[in-house]
Amino acid sequence: MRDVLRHHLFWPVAALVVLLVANTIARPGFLAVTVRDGHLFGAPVDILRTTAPLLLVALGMTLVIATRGIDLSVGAVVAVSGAVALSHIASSPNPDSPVTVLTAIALALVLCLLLGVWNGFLVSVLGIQPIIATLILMTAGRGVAMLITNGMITTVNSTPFKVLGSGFWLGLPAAAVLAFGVFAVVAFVVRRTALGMLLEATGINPAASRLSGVRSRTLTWTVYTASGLFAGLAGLLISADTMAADANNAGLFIELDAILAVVIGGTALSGGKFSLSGTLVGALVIATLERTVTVLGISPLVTPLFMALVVIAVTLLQSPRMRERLTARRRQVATPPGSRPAAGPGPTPGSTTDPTTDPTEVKA
Amino acid sequence: MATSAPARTPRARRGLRLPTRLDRRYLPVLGTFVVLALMLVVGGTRYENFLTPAVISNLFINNAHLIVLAVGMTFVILTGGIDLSVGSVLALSTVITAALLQAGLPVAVVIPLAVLAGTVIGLAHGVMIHYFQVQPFVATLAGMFLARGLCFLIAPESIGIADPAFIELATWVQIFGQWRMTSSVLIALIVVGLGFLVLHFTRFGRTVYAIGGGEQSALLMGLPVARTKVLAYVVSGTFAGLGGLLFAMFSRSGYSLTGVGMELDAIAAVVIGGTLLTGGTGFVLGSVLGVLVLGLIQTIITFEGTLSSWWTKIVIGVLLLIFVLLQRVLSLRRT
Amino acid sequence: MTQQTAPPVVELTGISVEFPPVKALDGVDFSLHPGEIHALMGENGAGKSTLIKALTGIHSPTAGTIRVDGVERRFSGPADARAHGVSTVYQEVNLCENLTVAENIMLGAEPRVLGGLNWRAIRRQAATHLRRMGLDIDPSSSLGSHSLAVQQLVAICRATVGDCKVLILDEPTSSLDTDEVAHLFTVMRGLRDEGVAILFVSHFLDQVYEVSDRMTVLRNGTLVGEYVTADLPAAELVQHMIGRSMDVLEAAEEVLEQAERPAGATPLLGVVGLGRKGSVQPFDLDLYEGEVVGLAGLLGSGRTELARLLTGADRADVGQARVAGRPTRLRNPRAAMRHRIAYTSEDRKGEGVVDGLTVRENIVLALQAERGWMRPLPRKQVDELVARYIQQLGIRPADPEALLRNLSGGNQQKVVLARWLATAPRLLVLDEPTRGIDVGAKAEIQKLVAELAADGMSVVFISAELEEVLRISHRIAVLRDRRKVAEIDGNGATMDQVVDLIAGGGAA
Amino acid sequence: GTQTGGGGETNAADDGVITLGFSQVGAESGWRAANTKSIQDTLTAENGFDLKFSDAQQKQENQIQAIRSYIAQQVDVIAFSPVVETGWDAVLQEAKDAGIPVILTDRAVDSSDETLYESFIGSDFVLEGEMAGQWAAEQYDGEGYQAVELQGTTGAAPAIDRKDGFESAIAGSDIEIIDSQTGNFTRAEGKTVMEGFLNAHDDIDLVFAHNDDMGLGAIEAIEAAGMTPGEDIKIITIDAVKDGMQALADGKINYIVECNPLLGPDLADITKKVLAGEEVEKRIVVKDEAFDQAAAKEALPTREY
Ligand SMILES: Nc1ncnc2c1ncn2[C@@H]1O[C@H](COP(=O)(O)OP(=O)(O)OP(=O)(O)O)[C@@H](O)[C@H]1O
Ligand SMILES: Nc1ncnc2c1ncn2[C@@H]1O[C@H](COP(=O)(O)OP(=O)(O)OP(=O)(O)O)[C@@H](O)[C@H]1O
Ligand SMILES: O[C@@H]1[C@@H](O)[C@H](O)OC[C@H]1O
Ligand SMILES: [Mg+2]
Ligand SMILES: [Mg+2]
Repeated sequence: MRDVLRHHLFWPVAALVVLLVANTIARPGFLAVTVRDGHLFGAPVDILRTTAPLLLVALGMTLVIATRGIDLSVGAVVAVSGAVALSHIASSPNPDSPVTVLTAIALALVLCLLLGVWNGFLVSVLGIQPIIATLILMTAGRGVAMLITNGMITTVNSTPFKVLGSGFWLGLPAAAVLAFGVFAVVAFVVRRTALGMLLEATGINPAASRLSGVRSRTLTWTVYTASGLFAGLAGLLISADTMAADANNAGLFIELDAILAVVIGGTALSGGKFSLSGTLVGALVIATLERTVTVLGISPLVTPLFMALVVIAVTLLQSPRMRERLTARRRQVATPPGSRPAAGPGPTPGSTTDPTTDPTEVKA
Repeated sequence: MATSAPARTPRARRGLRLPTRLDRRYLPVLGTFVVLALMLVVGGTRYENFLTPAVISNLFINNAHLIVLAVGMTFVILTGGIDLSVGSVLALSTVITAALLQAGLPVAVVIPLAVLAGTVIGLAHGVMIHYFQVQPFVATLAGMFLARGLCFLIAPESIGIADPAFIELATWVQIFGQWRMTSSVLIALIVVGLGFLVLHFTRFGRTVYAIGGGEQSALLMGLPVARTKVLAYVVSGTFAGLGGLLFAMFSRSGYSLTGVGMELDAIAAVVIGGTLLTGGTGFVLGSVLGVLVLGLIQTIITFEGTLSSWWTKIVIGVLLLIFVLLQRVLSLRRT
Repeated sequence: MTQQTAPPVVELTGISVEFPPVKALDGVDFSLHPGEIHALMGENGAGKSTLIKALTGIHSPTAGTIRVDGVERRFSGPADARAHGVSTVYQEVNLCENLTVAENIMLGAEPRVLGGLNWRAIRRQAATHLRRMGLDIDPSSSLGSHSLAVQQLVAICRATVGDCKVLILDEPTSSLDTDEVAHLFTVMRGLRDEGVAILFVSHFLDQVYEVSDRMTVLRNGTLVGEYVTADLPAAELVQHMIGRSMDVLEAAEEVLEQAERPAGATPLLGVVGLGRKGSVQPFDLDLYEGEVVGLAGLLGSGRTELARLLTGADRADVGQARVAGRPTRLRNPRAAMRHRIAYTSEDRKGEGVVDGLTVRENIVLALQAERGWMRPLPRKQVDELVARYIQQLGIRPADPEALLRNLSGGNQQKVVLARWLATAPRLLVLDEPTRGIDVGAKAEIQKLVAELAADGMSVVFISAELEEVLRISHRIAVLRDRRKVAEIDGNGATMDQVVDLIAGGGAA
Repeated sequence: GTQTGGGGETNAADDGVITLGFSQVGAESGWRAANTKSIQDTLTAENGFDLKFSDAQQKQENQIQAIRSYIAQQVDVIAFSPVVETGWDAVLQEAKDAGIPVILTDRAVDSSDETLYESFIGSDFVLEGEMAGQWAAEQYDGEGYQAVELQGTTGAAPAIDRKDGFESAIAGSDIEIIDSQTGNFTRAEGKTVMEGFLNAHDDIDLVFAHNDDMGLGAIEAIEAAGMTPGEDIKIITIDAVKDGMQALADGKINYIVECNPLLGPDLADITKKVLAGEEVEKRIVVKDEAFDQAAAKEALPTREY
């Protein structure tokens, strides 16, 4: 039981369960999934679909954060991606042709990849601090997206493209299949190869990693590129969702949601050890949270308040201090009677453990 | 971002041994100053009525609240932290001010309350960050949501301020020829002076720098790390509250959606002013210059007058880039 | 000398500290008297630093009492301890490099005027303290602009500010050279004579014998005993520390003596006119298989920078390098690694350990980086490799999954060494590999170096301990003022000869 | 054009070109884009204008800043669409002191002093809401319809007024609003909120969206839930931008009340009058039409936006 309690996914999963239970109490049929025309329908399915773009962005964000970085530009990249794809489809004489759609997707992804390359260049080659380097694209990127759409909300009708938003594959929403599929592949690659460890080493001590022959710079560059690419993919899903490219609003604040997903999942923003499974749960928590607000009929006015409370609760419960409390209780049970219980349990804040990183982090 | 500075190689150290008269720590600020001057010159030659006392006065009048936010942010960033909540806290303070004034409370009661709201939120951040070791980015992100939620709870709609005493305070202006100085500019300048004095002439201020230089070291040196860190967030929160007051004076209203993204402006200003996000180096005066640079970018864009909204965004991005690159070049030449 | 009559100023009884599952200290007694220099001895990980941290309130003991001046106390942290006259310079010298020297010395005790800091007085007082330490540096210069040695002395200077009854120095000499050590000892003796009680940790036995009055030996977190320095022969001390006799040391000597410098035809690595502007003047050097080349020089003479050019850590801007006769460019560490050249930096914290990763991950890091991320080492191979090095180098705790940051300084060093040995290098450049390492482990490392050379590896060995360099090297390159000034045969060389060369007195 | 000399009276300058500083809210909706285009296409050099345009990116501080800058630049006329209603007195007073007339477009300001601006050109948002509500009551009263509302940006005048208008118009009928949340005037949020509504309520009959964009988002959500928008769930929106009209013509929306974004010509007209010293009306309400599906099919080919 105690090991369960100390597992790094315990609190995020608990948060998810609490949210689902709350929804089910408010609405007993909440978890019901029905099959129609061989497709699954229902709130859980909706949640999977709405999680999809966030999951992709959070995936890239996790890798970037592992290298001690952060990518604030993902929201803008989402907007650019939709703008490029939909402008291409809209300007083509035959929006329903798969070739048009594939070209549009390819164009968008390549451009977003390049935007990622740009971020990576600023960070890894020019050595600009990530938060500022990506702030540049965060600002300019939306401008670029508007430039592409000429400030209009570009809308299209294209059956093959619409599949990305509301189509079904294998009975599940195509967007969810795509996002979870990409996530699984990346997670597999990162953890089954040495990539994860090398990223962590880069994030913890770039100088030592370089001397050990780790291509720190290339790795750093790569994660920003990946983040751009995943954000681009997310942008396609988001624009296909409404079949509109809204340069101003598409992906607005998604960077914050993604960072929150990463943090709720137990990855420290100070880089190093990261948990992709945590990010997955984190993204689900956020998507479910948004849904909960509507289902519980919580006034939209207090939505941010509700968000804040959940975030504070999860992060406090996950904080080193709270974990020590749990450890301390265990230790007290373990220590023989008569021995003096520790004054301040475990290492005090002044212990040699670096307070910015969580030593108990476990990787996925 | 609680990242620690990259390990210093022995070579970097030798570079610093070169004899120089001007302290290298001032170089980034100087760089910002040079760029600011350049922008003024370019603007002055390009547009009519640009290099006028009215425009320069406006620069300060329009950005007084941002200056106050940036000073608070400087404290936090110097400790190696960050405060994402300041935009929302500013909004909260405007809403509290407007709502309480509307309810008929006297200005003398309302002003301290509005500022205090920021102080309390700052304190909460400090406690979360220091005692629960929640990362600053996350703690203040939660604070950002919290403050915004409170805004909506108090009043979703924008509330006008008609209180005569408040209006009088807001419209107080001192005119020197073409130059104008409003009460908010005066307050902002006082805050800057205070910030400077506290950072350079108190133990608290020096401990802020020490923590940024290495929290672990500061602890082992026996410095009051806990108190100082918490206090830095209290300062930032308080100044955000005060910033809200200035903003309420500026807009004569309280609105829950105000200041969205303003924290990024404040952070950008601090960074442009030469403060490192890793903590330990930087100056309040640099942050003030950073705010002026951002303000001047806006001014230039309005003077240009033909930019569609997308070009506005792209131009801001490009200018930010040029700025960061310039600073980078400057700091590379240092070693 | 020792004033056994005076009551102890610090008295610890039955102190235990735990980092589950490690018991870092187990019921240790310790006492420190005014006017004595007391050495705390023990192997890496014995619990020396932990004892100090328990005393100064960084770690809270799970059992035991702490008395200072006869009053039972639990300090809440360094500040509290300091307020009661207990000042500490911790092992990880940690001052703030972004502040000036004066601030680092006076921070927290600054003179004030009208409620604000009095900068003039701060600088003046700092200058006074610096002078007392015999340090001639500008108080308003930035601390980061000074060498580690100077920083170390500034840290000590800081510790003596104010009412200092007890001064604790955890390995203060590990980055100092002979002159600076002598200098430090003068200061320490001066303070002792003023009645200050000094607790001193060092792995240099000769230093301990030179300066200490009494010593306390720890082993594996338990107290072995307290001794009067003059009464305890060195061999016995070592036996107390490592819990066995000095066979290892003798074994090392044997291997070294057996090893004969082979007459290789082409050097493994040969460099001609290699140099870098502002760092090291162009130099020639040939490194042969099976040979240990020592680098001797004063602090800042350029040994490290030479080593960095040999290993691609820094890029040379002039000169040529040949590996096994073939021209090559050592552009970066990876390029060097392709030629099986390995480098362990002297800056363990900054360029060695990856403290958030485990022992296992740290050991395989270089090997894995070399294979590329696509080809992960099979888990079984990793486990064997890691187990082997933990055993061979005596890494403690012997837990592959322990986070490196929880290991003692010396053990971290061993892990970094293991990382490079795992890559099976042909040329191994070791920059201060024995810094902060206990006698037993130091002997192990020396033996290891000798054995590696005997097996055909080429080793470049840098150490601040000249004696060690002399003992271990087949050949010694001497540096002075960032220039290679001489190359002598290691076997015939005497200490005096090398010292002359280093100091610039002898013929080059 | 812009005068070089210091501080004097500003009026339509000798060269006959009118310098007009316009501060736009942002670019948050399709409506807004059409509005911006209309202004930029009308106030051209050919038409005798020198337009200084700036986008406030939805921030009041940017608008105040821009207006101050226009005053410093000594433009002939200042026009703007205020982000929020309150807080304009100070800066408008500055403009008045500098002798520069101000014209409001689209959204009004909440000020006790009406002399601070010359005129307001825009729609009557309350009326728009009422028109939507009236039509709903006419069509669906007696069916016991359960309606959900997608509100505009919290606190924005069009959101507040349209909500009020709609509510007052359905007051006598048996249409009941069972849920109402903000979709922030955007399509994406309109869709997410609608999805939530569909998860939370079994029986939704009617959607009232404060603009087309949110209505279009709702259509996506309804389709994704396997239902037919316009039939299973009726939809009423406001704006009548092209995409909305198309959906109306396609039968996915049931009724749209127009909110005319083409304010450029009116603005040009009023500006000239103001500068010529003519009396202008304080409040010029643009006439808004409303469309049902048949009307939409008819109007679609000739719509400008
Ligand atoms: N913060 C910590 N968390 C867990 N274990 C720790 C921590 N600090 C020390 N230890 C463990 O306690 C033991 C004693 O370490 P300590 O640092 O006191 O050794 P030391 O005698 O100073 O060694 P060295 O000579 O290498 O500096 C070691 O096994 C170490 O791994
Ligand atoms: N007296 C000094 N004052 C200031 N800086 C110094 C001094 N001595 C050395 N340094 C710095 O320390 C760094 C280390 O010197 P270097 O690597 O050249 O010498 P080394 O022979 O390896 O000495 P070390 O024993 O420190 O490793 C140099 O870059 C130099 O800048
Ligand atoms: O989108 C709209 C909003 O931005 C504008 O202010 O009023 C009309 C609305 O439909
Ligand atoms: Mg130690
Ligand atoms: Mg060296």
